Amino acid sequence: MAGRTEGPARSRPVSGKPTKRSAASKQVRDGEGKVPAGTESTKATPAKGAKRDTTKPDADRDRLVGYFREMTLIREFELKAAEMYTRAKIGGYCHLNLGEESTVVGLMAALRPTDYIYTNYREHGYALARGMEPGRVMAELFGRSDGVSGGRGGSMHLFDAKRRFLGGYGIVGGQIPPATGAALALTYRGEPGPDSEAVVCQMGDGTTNIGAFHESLNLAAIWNLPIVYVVINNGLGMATTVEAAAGEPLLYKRGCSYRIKGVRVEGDDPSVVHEAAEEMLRRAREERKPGLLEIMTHRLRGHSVVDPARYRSREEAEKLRAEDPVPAYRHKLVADGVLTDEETAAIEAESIRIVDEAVAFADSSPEPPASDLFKYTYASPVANTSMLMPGDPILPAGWDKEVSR
Amino acid sequence: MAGRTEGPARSRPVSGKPTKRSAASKQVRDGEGKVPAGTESTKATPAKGAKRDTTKPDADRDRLVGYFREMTLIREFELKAAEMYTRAKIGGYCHLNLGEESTVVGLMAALRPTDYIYTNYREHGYALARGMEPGRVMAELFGRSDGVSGGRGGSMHLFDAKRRFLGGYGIVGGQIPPATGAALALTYRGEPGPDSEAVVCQMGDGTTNIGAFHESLNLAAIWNLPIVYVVINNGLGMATTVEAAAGEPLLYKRGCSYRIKGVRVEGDDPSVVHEAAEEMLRRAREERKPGLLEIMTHRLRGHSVVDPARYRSREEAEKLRAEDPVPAYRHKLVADGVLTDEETAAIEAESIRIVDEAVAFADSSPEPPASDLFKYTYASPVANTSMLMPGDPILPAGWDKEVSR
Amino acid sequence: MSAPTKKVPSAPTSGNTDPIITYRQALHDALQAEMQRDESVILLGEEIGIFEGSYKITAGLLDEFGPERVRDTPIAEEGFVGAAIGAAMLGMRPVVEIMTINFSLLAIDQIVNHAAKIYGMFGGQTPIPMVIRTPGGGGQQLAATHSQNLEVWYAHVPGLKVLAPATPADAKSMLTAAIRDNDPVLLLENLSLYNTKGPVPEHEVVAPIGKAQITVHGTDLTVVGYSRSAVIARDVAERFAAKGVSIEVVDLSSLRPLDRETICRSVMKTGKAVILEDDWLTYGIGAEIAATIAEGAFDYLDAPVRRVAAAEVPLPYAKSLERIALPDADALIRVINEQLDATGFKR
Amino acid sequence: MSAPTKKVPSAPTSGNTDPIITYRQALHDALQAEMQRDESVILLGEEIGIFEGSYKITAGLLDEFGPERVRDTPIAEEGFVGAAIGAAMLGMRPVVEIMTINFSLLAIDQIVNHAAKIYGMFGGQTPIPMVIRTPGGGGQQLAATHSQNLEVWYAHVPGLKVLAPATPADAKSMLTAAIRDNDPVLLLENLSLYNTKGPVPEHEVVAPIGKAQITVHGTDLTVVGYSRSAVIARDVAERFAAKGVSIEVVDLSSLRPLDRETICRSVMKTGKAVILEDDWLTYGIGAEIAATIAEGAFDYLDAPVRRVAAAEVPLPYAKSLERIALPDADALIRVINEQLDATGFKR
Ligand SMILES: Cc1ncc(C[n+]2csc(CCOP(=O)(O)OP(=O)(O)O)c2C)c(N)n1
Ligand SMILES: Cc1ncc(C[n+]2csc(CCOP(=O)(O)OP(=O)(O)O)c2C)c(N)n1
Ligand SMILES: [Mg+2]
Ligand SMILES: [Mg+2]
Repeated sequence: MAGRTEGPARSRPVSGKPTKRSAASKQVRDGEGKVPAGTESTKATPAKGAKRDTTKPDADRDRLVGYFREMTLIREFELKAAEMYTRAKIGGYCHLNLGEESTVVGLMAALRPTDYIYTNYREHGYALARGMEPGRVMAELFGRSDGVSGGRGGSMHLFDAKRRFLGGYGIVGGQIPPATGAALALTYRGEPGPDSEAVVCQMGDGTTNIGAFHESLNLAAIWNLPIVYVVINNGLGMATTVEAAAGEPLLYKRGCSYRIKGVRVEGDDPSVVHEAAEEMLRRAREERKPGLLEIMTHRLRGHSVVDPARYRSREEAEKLRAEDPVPAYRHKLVADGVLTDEETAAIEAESIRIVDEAVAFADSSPEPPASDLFKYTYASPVANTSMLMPGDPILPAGWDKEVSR
Repeated sequence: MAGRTEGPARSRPVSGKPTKRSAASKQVRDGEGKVPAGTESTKATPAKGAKRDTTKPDADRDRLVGYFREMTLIREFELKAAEMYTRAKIGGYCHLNLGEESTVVGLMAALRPTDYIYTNYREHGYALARGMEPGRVMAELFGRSDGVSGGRGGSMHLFDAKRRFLGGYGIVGGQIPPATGAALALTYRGEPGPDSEAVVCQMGDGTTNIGAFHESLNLAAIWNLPIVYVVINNGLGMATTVEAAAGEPLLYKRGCSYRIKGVRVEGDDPSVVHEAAEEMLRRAREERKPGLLEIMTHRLRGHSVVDPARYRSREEAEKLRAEDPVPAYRHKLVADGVLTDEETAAIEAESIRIVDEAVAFADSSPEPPASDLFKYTYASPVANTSMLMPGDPILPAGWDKEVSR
Repeated sequence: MSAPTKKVPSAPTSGNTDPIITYRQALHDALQAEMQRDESVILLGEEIGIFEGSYKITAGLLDEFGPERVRDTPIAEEGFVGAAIGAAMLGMRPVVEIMTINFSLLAIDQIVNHAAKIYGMFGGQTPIPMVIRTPGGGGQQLAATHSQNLEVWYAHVPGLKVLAPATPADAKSMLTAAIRDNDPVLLLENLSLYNTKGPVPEHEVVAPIGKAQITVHGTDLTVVGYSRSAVIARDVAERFAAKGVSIEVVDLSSLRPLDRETICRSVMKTGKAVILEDDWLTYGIGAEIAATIAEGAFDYLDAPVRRVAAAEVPLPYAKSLERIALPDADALIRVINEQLDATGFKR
Repeated sequence: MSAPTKKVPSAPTSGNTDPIITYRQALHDALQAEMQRDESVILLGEEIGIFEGSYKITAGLLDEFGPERVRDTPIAEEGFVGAAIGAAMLGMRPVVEIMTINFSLLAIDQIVNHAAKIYGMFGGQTPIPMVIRTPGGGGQQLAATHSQNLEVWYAHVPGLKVLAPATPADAKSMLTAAIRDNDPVLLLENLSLYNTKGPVPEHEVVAPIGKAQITVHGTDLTVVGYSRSAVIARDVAERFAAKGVSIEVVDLSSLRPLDRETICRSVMKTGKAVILEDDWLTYGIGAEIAATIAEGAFDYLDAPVRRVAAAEVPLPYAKSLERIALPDADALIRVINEQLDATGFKR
């Protein structure tokens, strides 16, 4: 069932406008978001002696191969994460992108290094596609100090300030107001234009029913914010269907209450997603028009790794397996002569290697030291901040003897 | 500026379907909502020797006269409330329906005694139109024990279980989820049909921007609840315009996100409002279809009695005065030969009398006794409920001597 | 969604012939019995039907009572909790499940500004007979936003009642009492207790609301706890008993109302008190307990009341940090020993 | 919307040449000065522009700084408070006005699950330099939902800082400090203090965060308060001074962090403590203060710490009931006298 990918030792987002990059990155201030390492668009070296349709322009081919490489890396990473959870290397909640790979890759390909993204807790794939080292992502899942959030966030809370990946959030809808505020901040930075920055706010279908969705989209509309709200429609909350949860189940139409344009696309072809997202981002950048993009996709397994999804019928389960976008995309590329079977196999083998390395890296990373417990409670240290451990007296023994600090 | 009305010693809601009343009231259970006293449709005795267009059918004429009587009573009541606030008889916040009288009266005329209504804090007129005694409403504003909420709620929190007036609420949007839940409860009571009960949830224009609006309308849609959400669009939150606050300023269209039908009507003619509300209520009763009714109206003064509304230009202020629906409706009825000037004058004089009586009643009503302070904290008394007064020791003196209760 | 729960000792069964079931099963049984008994009892919550609840408390109830009485809601805490309030105003008895107490923050305006106010603010015209079931608790590696113990917020609010059962038997009898009570009751469950087992009477038991319980009788020192901490306290008391130290355990059971008298009477007898709580130390539940003891049993205290609570940090995901940030039996034992030593207790 | 505020004594001016201004003006001046000083400071809130704020703190700022930096929001507390968080993540320094603390419940998920968590949960990658200004307080006949004092909820949460200025001078210096701090700070204002007057330095003063203040020095008894209650405490102390009783007043100033040492040192000196607080007694701010004193100054206490707090009811609108439900100077005086008598204090 798993796809397999060749690729660099770290996952790379595909850029729709590589040429714009340097220009865009000029705008960036205070260290944040300088062009992330490994975000230049990738050139796959053709495997020797493979037969191929040479009519395809190279750049275009590279893009398709890049998508496939991303998708297979995410697929391998998620399968491994599931395995690591059962081996108790990962704890808490763990939600996977299995079945959503093409959606994730297509969407992330439309972001520039200078754009910002907020996501929900089902975000491993987005992090990888944003160029975070698989090893550091896995280390976060393991709760280790080399994790992208220092081991403090875990699977649901990946973050990378440098890459402008402003977090996975576990409270449903919780990411929407902050993402909206990030877009508000951009309006103080500069004028709209083809090189300006924008924000992407990812969320699930079930999330469109919560108040924060309404309040935030309304703010984006009246303030003309450069943000694209992306609804990943995998058909379910946990087991609740979109139809059962939403008065208007055509979720892209829900922009109507704010005069926000909505678009729906199928998620199985990354090119289609990439293009739709890019156009929405263009409107945000150049016209300061918020957008609502709905992407139809599949959740191949349960809501989280511990959910056996018994509520699904055998038929549904089989239908889902048939719809798996990763093998489908592999077949498409081979059929279109973009890649040979040998090349896809090589790419897949490479993904496995990357993920195995990621696990090895995570495993070797130390747990955060006890001495760091209070390190990140406040950014500005002030007097009398409580650093008591369970059972400590509220004031240190003999405090009343010393003179007051 | 004030209208003047003739009428009974207590305000009376006008019913569009007096004949339905007894039928509808049959359904009523557990004491609640038995047909409120004084809700039969009123017959105004023609003033002697007034010239009048005798072609108008009597019932229809009575309806129009009833509207006018209601409107003038509300007008007089609100003017008096403003005066009483400046005389410190009323404290806290006090929001008036001045300019909204025709809207209030038209809407309330569409409700049956068996229907339920929830409102915001700008609700004096709704209470009067629902048949609450003006004296008991004024007593609530005065914080007296004969007030409709026992003096505990004040201006923003009028309530009358018997009349199914389920409260004025001060938290913007706070009334929307409970109103929706009341409609949910109705679905357990009986089948849809012309005689079934429904809920009306009133709110202001600014309230459509809060999360509770979104969550609640969505619930009403997916659960097919018999409820009509009524947006009283007076153009402003406090000083913020609808256009500045709402991405879709045509508020009736905001049902689109739930496939809820929206309708907008002008509020200055009570007949128009009555008819629109009745149709929405019919759909709710017979088809269990929630509706969104937007009524365009005016707020003649500031947001609350202490707001001088300096943010309004002289022109706006004058335009508003010109649009005052109460004198306009008086002129219309006289022009149409429904009432003579003498009759309108008599009706107006009567309203003043009613309101003066209300003030006298409120003034003579005692303040709630100190002994009642803890009376309504809990409906089911349980052990160890705190009834300590400020400064009391946490346990009564000598408690440790007695044996444990 | 349900994560593995940390091991917590189960209730003592000695000399009890009642069937041994889990805390989870006890909650389920109470819901089932009350729904069978009273048609006006309905369940509302996210994923409580088809999914059978994030923690499976409602398993099977959809099949037995149907989708109208076991109602799956969209993700809209403020909406459906508020809807429960309105339904209660019309005579229904809704039992709402909020998946975890962390998500109750989305509904807190409806809970505190509406459910807790409507009866009093409108002069007693309409009671709000509703129950909010929600689990708190850390220790599951759910990280900062999914591991909080915020019960003190609700316990502070007049108009609400807050119950915190520690055992399966209490879970059943308190949920039954909550459903029959005419006020809004928040029933605090705990992620780490769902799998714990104990004897639970099959027949109906309705717990008294507002009473603390002495779950272990002792004379040397009082330990006060509730929910998970009351279970740990009982276990620790038994360990000390083996060493000849007689510890009395007060299980608050009801956080609001608070049974000050039972707490103070125990300390008047023992002269020493330690509080174990899962929430953050400062302004936590233990602050009120300590203040209550310090005032009510002032003349009887041999040593200052001590609190064992969580370190004041957004709880980290990493096991290494989570473990040390949360109070446990070892910390309680250490502090009890410090108390005994400070008062020159002879062993 | 602003209701008449109950009379509260103003700050002492003796021997101070600073201009006398209101608490309201002091807040306004701090906002104005910080906005002039730092472009990244923006204001967000309902009706803060055209309407000049429900309590007129922002009067004139729209004209001076324009609609982008003084931004009127729709009625959407969760939305705009959350938006401030996101803006802070990108380097802005938003100051949000929530019209009253009662409405903060609509935004509390963003405040507690996001603003307070983002810095720590993501391993210190992005600070959240934002301020939430909001008034609490009863006594204005605003009834149950508009008269609450819920600061203890926020004070309980690690990741937040909570300041509660009592005087115009503190209002200005604490708001200035809050705006320059890199963490989310909740600045608790008070409806009944806005019109109070006191001397306020024209030059910039940045208050230390996390420190309590001894506002009246004394030796016989310690009164602890904050915000409005600290003002009343000071006034009462002066009245007792006239009668030869030397009362020390501790103004907490910062509810989180809490300056336990200053509180305990005072009680070590006086041996007696009374706490005055506007919130509900059980699980209120005073509970932590009493617990702190009872542990930290155990050996020095001559009598149990007493608390003067609000009666535990949804606050009624009726003046007759509201008045008796709220703590005031008379209740404080009564309890102080009880304390003095209980300890055989000679007058
Ligand atoms: C406010 C809140 N309520 C409930 C939950 C529990 N919960 C976590 S994920 C989820 C379903 C979300 O569905 P959707 O938005 O479609 O995202 P998906 O998981 O399908 O990607 C729920 C109910 C939560 N985390 N936060
Ligand atoms: C949650 C909440 N936020 C803010 C307020 C303060 N407030 C009271 S009324 C009001 C304006 C409401 O405007 P609208 O909904 O149009 O009703 P109107 O007053 O015009 O009838 C505001 C902001 C509140 N009471 N509750
Ligand atoms: Mg989904
Ligand atoms: Mg309005």
